[in-house]
Amino acid sequence: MMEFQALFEQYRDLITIAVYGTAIALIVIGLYAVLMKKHLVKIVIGLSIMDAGIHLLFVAIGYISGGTAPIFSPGNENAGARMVDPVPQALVLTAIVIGFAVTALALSLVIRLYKHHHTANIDQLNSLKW
Amino acid sequence: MVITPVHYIVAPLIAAFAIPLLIKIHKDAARIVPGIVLFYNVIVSLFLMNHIAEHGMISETLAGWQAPWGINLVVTPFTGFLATMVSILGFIIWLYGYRFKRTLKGGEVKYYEILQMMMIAGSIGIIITGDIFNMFVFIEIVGISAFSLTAFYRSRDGAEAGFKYLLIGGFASAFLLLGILIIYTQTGTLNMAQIAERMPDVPQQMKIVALIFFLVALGIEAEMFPLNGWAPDAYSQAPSPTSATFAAVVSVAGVYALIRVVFTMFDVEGVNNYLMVMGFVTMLIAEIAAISQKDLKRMLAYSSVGQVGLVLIAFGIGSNLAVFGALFLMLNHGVIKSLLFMAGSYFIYNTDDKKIKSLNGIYKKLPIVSFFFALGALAIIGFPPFSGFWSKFYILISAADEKYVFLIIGILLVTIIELTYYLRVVGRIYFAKQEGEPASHKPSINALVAMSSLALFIIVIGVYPDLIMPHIQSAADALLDKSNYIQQILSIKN
Amino acid sequence: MALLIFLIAMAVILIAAAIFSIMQKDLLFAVLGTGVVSLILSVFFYILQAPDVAITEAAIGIALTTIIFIITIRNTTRDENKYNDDHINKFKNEKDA
Amino acid sequence: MLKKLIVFLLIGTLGYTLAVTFSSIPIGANRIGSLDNPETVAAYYLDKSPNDLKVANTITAVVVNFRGFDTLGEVSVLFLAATGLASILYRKEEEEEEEENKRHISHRLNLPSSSLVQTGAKILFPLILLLGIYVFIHGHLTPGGGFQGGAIIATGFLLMLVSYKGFKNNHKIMVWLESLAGLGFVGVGLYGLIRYGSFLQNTGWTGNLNDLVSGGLIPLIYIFVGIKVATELTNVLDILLNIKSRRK
Amino acid sequence: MEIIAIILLILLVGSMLTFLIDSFSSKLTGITAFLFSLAASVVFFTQIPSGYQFKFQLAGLDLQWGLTDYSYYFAYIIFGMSVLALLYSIKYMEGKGRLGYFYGSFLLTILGMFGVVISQDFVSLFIFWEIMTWASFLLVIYNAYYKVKTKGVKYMIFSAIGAYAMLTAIVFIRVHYDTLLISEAIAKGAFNFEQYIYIPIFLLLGFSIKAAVMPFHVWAPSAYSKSPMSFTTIFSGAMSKMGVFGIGLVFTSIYLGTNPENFYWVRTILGWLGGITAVMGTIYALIQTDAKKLLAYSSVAQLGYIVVGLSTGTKLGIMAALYLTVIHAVFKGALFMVAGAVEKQAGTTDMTKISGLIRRMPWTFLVALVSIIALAGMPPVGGFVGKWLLYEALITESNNYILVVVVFFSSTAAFLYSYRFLYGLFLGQEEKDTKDVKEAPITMLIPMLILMIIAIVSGAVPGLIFEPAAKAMEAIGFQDVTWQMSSLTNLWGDTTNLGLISMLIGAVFVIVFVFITLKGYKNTKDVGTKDISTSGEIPKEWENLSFQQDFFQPFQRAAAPLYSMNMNKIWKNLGENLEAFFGFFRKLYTGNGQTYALYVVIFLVVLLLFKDVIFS
Repeated sequence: MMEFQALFEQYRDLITIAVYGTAIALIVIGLYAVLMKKHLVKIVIGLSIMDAGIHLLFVAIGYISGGTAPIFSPGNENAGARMVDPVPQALVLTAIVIGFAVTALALSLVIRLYKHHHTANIDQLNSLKW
Repeated sequence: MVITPVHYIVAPLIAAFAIPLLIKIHKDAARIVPGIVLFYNVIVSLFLMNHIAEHGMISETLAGWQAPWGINLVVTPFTGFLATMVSILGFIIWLYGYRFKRTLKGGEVKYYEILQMMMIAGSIGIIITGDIFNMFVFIEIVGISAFSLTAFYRSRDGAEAGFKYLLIGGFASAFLLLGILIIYTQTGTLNMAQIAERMPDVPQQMKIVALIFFLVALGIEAEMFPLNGWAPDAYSQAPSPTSATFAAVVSVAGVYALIRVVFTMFDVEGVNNYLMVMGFVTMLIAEIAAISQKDLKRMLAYSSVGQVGLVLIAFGIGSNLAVFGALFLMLNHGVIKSLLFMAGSYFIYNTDDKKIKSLNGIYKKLPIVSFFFALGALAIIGFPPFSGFWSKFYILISAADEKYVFLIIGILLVTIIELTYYLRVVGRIYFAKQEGEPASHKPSINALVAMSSLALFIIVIGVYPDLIMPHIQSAADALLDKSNYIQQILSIKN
Repeated sequence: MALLIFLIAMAVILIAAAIFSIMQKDLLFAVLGTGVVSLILSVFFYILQAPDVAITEAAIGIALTTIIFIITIRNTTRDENKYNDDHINKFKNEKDA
Repeated sequence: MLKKLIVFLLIGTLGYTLAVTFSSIPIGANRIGSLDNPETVAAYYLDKSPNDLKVANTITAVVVNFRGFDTLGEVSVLFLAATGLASILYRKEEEEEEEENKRHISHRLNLPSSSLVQTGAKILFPLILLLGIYVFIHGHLTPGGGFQGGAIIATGFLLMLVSYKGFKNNHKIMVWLESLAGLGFVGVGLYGLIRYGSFLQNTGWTGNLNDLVSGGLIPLIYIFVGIKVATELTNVLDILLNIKSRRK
Repeated sequence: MEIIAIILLILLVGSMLTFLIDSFSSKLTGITAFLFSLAASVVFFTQIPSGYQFKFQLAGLDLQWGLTDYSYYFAYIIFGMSVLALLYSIKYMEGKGRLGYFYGSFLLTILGMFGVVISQDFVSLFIFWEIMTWASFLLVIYNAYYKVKTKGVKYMIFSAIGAYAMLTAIVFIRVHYDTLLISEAIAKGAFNFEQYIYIPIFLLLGFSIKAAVMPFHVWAPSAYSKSPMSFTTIFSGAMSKMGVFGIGLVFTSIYLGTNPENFYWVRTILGWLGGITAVMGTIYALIQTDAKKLLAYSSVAQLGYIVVGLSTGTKLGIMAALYLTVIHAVFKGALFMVAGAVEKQAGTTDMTKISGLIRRMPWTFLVALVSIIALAGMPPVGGFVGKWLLYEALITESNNYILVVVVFFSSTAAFLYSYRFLYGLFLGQEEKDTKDVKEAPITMLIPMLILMIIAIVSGAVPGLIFEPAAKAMEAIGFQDVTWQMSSLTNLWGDTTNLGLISMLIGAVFVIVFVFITLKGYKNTKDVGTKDISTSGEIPKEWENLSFQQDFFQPFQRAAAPLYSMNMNKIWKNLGENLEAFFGFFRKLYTGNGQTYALYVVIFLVVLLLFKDVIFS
């Protein structure tokens, strides 16, 4: 991983663009799926892709040039100053688990809906309106 | 201090984890234990309110790390007031639902009661936490419980409403995360007091983008138009005690989150006007939509959204008096809308149909429930001498202080719309020609106790508002005194 | 340098996989696409010095999320353009036979 | 088509705004500040984790101790999701039995499983279980911890559930484990509250950095979290796999 | 405990008690309600002197209750009418359902009205005003809902518009003048139409809706005629006077300012509104076939006179208004009681269905006769005095001659419907199916007779009413109203001996009426009203051939353009269009989750795009 740190120093802008671009692209793609796709499963896929993009954004922001993973493994006990930000990682950890919970619940609702309305098209699920 | 704020969260969690075991010992445990826990929360509330009245605000450190470093739970007069209100209403709703859910099989009761209890506990968590990410976690707790409860009845279109709720709720959590992320990068902290302290140094552009993400995310929780598409569906499809909880507890927590973020964390100009305008639009559209509803619970749902709009208007005006009015209205809304949902639920239970037109002459079947419904309707419109009047009156006074003539006229015109549809329903209940069979489901004693306590509150506070006003006043002061909040939290040492 | 190319390639594949998974009409493959997204994402996390997150994403994103998606698809429809359950009946008939 | 255009415009604008916003938050910049006089939480955590808590993996320290309350909330989210899932997909037992009797076929999802797969699963299952347990026991030393370990264990159960038709979780044990793990977590928190006056507070005794037995109560909590997560996730999978989905 | 609170408590407890008693014995409810109202009146008249005040704090506001001579004057009307109406109700309501509900709401309404007159600050005024409104709403919808569904709600909507207009004014008075006390606000000139002109306008709107002034009168006829008659007595007699009370309390004071001519336009507008109300009310009353409806429109017209009187702003004019207030309550109360008695005994008040009740209900007829004379403003009964004062005020003091013509036209037209009412119900041929109608029970007759006597006495000795009215006028600032038992001094110092005029003209009319009555009583030939066998046509069963059909056909043709200008229709169209318009916005909730998600994103993007505009 030292290799990456060196690389990052060298191509900081490029890597920034690549990582941010990927994260924002994921958010946007997920959003597109949620807004345009008619199939419920696709919508849930969109939500989870959107979440993934946000998680990537979190981790990317926590990265510090030249930092190592925030683990004081043997031989690395006093490297606190050279470590990446642990807080966003901890938050993402929480967010991933919560995201999974939401996805699971969403899918169970999809299954229920399918049993109840016999359709997986969101446009046909409008018995409640106005 | 024997009782600390963390008891609010820990007691329901212990109960939730233990209920699957306890249910093996006694099959009614799932029903009773949440009641005990919620009652315990009421005791906690009263104890804490008493404590802060004597010793000032509490900022409890968790895991032994003091405020900016660890998560802290804050009980100020403001959060304490809301937490007390939510826990008392939560307990009353449990009391109401205790036998109502008797028809369900054992397993379902377990799920229902756990989710319901955790929804209330999560709402209290949103209110008392002092940490923005912790607030996110609690919002998710409330959200997950709410999605599941919305889809609880399989005979209704609950799953559809639940899915919509979840979809919009998913957006809310995504945007909330983005907002938290931006704020974290700029301030390097997650504690709301410290964020507020460091906010002046944040670049304006960043601040505003973060604020917008917060506004949208929490606007979804606070049912602000046009982010509230989920609300009528969810309210109308959920089991009735849950609908009452949505109105009395969850929306209060949502509004609290929005207000805490806007008033304490950020210091951006123009947000007050934003709240006022969006609150007005919310109220207007919701009440307009309510007027031609055919489904009773859906009508009540739109009415709830409208009330929240009025609360937002009052917060948007932003003066001490307006905040006072807003808090008073939140309290009234919680109480009155719970009563309406509870009474409405018995109508539905007796007619097997949620349509308003099937309420014709139900007065003869359910005289007491009808009386409560009529009382609630008059109170929520704001007729004196019921409690709803005072909150509306103070909001109007505060608007007048700021010379918002058109706002006042707008609010009152919307009230007339509100009055129209509520009185149509009341008229039907009492005076339409009755059809069909006599009552098959009389209200059970616990439901009556729950409803009468709410009705008593409405009347007593309506006649003698001084009983509650000092508490609300100190709550409003506490909310507006931002520097004191920051200072207190960051200076409390172990 | 090789790492840089690898990184860029990863980013491209990630976006491609995401687009694939929302464009693919066969939902099973779409779900597998999200699995790929999660996989590459965990590599990203690893590169960005977040091994904990990488492991979590690997365990939850790749394995568990994918499997619950697959279960859902088996319980609903597999073809994105077919919203009703014709094909499930077919599937069932095959199985019953 | 118009909708598509609007959506493209919307997400384009959103993406653009996000890009503009984040472009002024450069990756790699040190926002932590000095560790000696910490201004940010991150610096404080990096300072306290090895020195006070003696926990090598700072993330574990953050997740379990500094922000342990979040984790408690997160575990409850998972628990609530499992509960909600069960309530959504719940079926009355009689109904289920009746259907079972009528149809005589189990409709649980059967991915194609040959004996090869079954044998492989049988061999892999204990290994995966072991791996999971290892991951969460070493949560405070190496990357990984309760969530990761729990998820890995759940994957092992998933493997068994998928490859063996007749494989049934022992529900009783699962329920007990689930409840006790959750209660254990809360119990440890309450111990802190009663003993030291702060919920989830760690013990004074923390051992040495990088020892297996170090960090006070943190490994214990992570074990509870691991068991809890594993059981909840298995529960979720079990419910989903057991859907009798096909309509009549 | 303050004595004033005790009175309110008596009424409140009475209301609850009657509500509860209904479930044990529905017979007792009426008596209980009557006794409670009697108790309240007795306590009030014996224990509370004029000038009484009671200050306290509620909800952080300084509130003040008390009684001036002015409010005492209205309290007479309220308690007098309430006690009589409740006595009347005992028999009238017998056999109808939900008596507890009826009497409970009745007592609450009384409480509300009493509260309005004792309020000396705007907040309590508004609170009691609203209590009065919703309690009376409960009574308006008492009769089967499905018929009055729109009517009841219409009443409530108009009341609410009025009440909220008041509320708006109140909150602005508090802001601009920093007071909530009525007297202080007046002293600070809050109603001067000078600085914050919307305050008096909103307040006036609130009061005039309750007084059913054009164009907000549309709620009144249906609400009056659809509620139980014993309540309409109060409704039209006392409650609509609360609007008059308010206008008098708050607005007459502005005429006393240094230069009253400044507000000439206000007075003109108010006067014309009153005048138009009087004319329209009268014209609509003419074409009604239902006696209750006729009386209801007539009430609207009478309130128009009162408003005209108030608008003059002179001593005589206000005296006229106050006098008419009482006398209208008296004779209209009596007439509604008559209508109620007829309804109770004959089953309907439709004038095309019944006639010739004079032989069956002679006492009722007597009351109706005297009251109608009062209504038409003929001597010797009290109505005449009021009208005379009004004309005199208009002619001598405010020189508003066109208005005089308008009022005069409307009073003349009032003769027509008065005649129709009398003739339609009591005179004329007797219907076959009303043969066995009996006289009203004694407890219904007593209040009617009492009211009749008051009407006669007040005509003969108008000073009985002048005395409290003059005191009341002093309380609102009109000093030196000179009056004697039968005369009153006008602006120029001319003394009008009303008693004498009244007697003289009265003598003539009495003779005429006695003649008519005798003629009506004497039955010449027993032919049913629908018997037209002599004309050679064979009428169909459903054809209503009663002479009451198209009674004033020629007149109707003449006034056709006026009828087409139907305020009711305008309001109805407005309401329907509004609802359709609302329906459009409702469609925003399409029911599609994806659309909702789209809204969220659109909202987010709009905020992001305009972030610099919204958040500076």
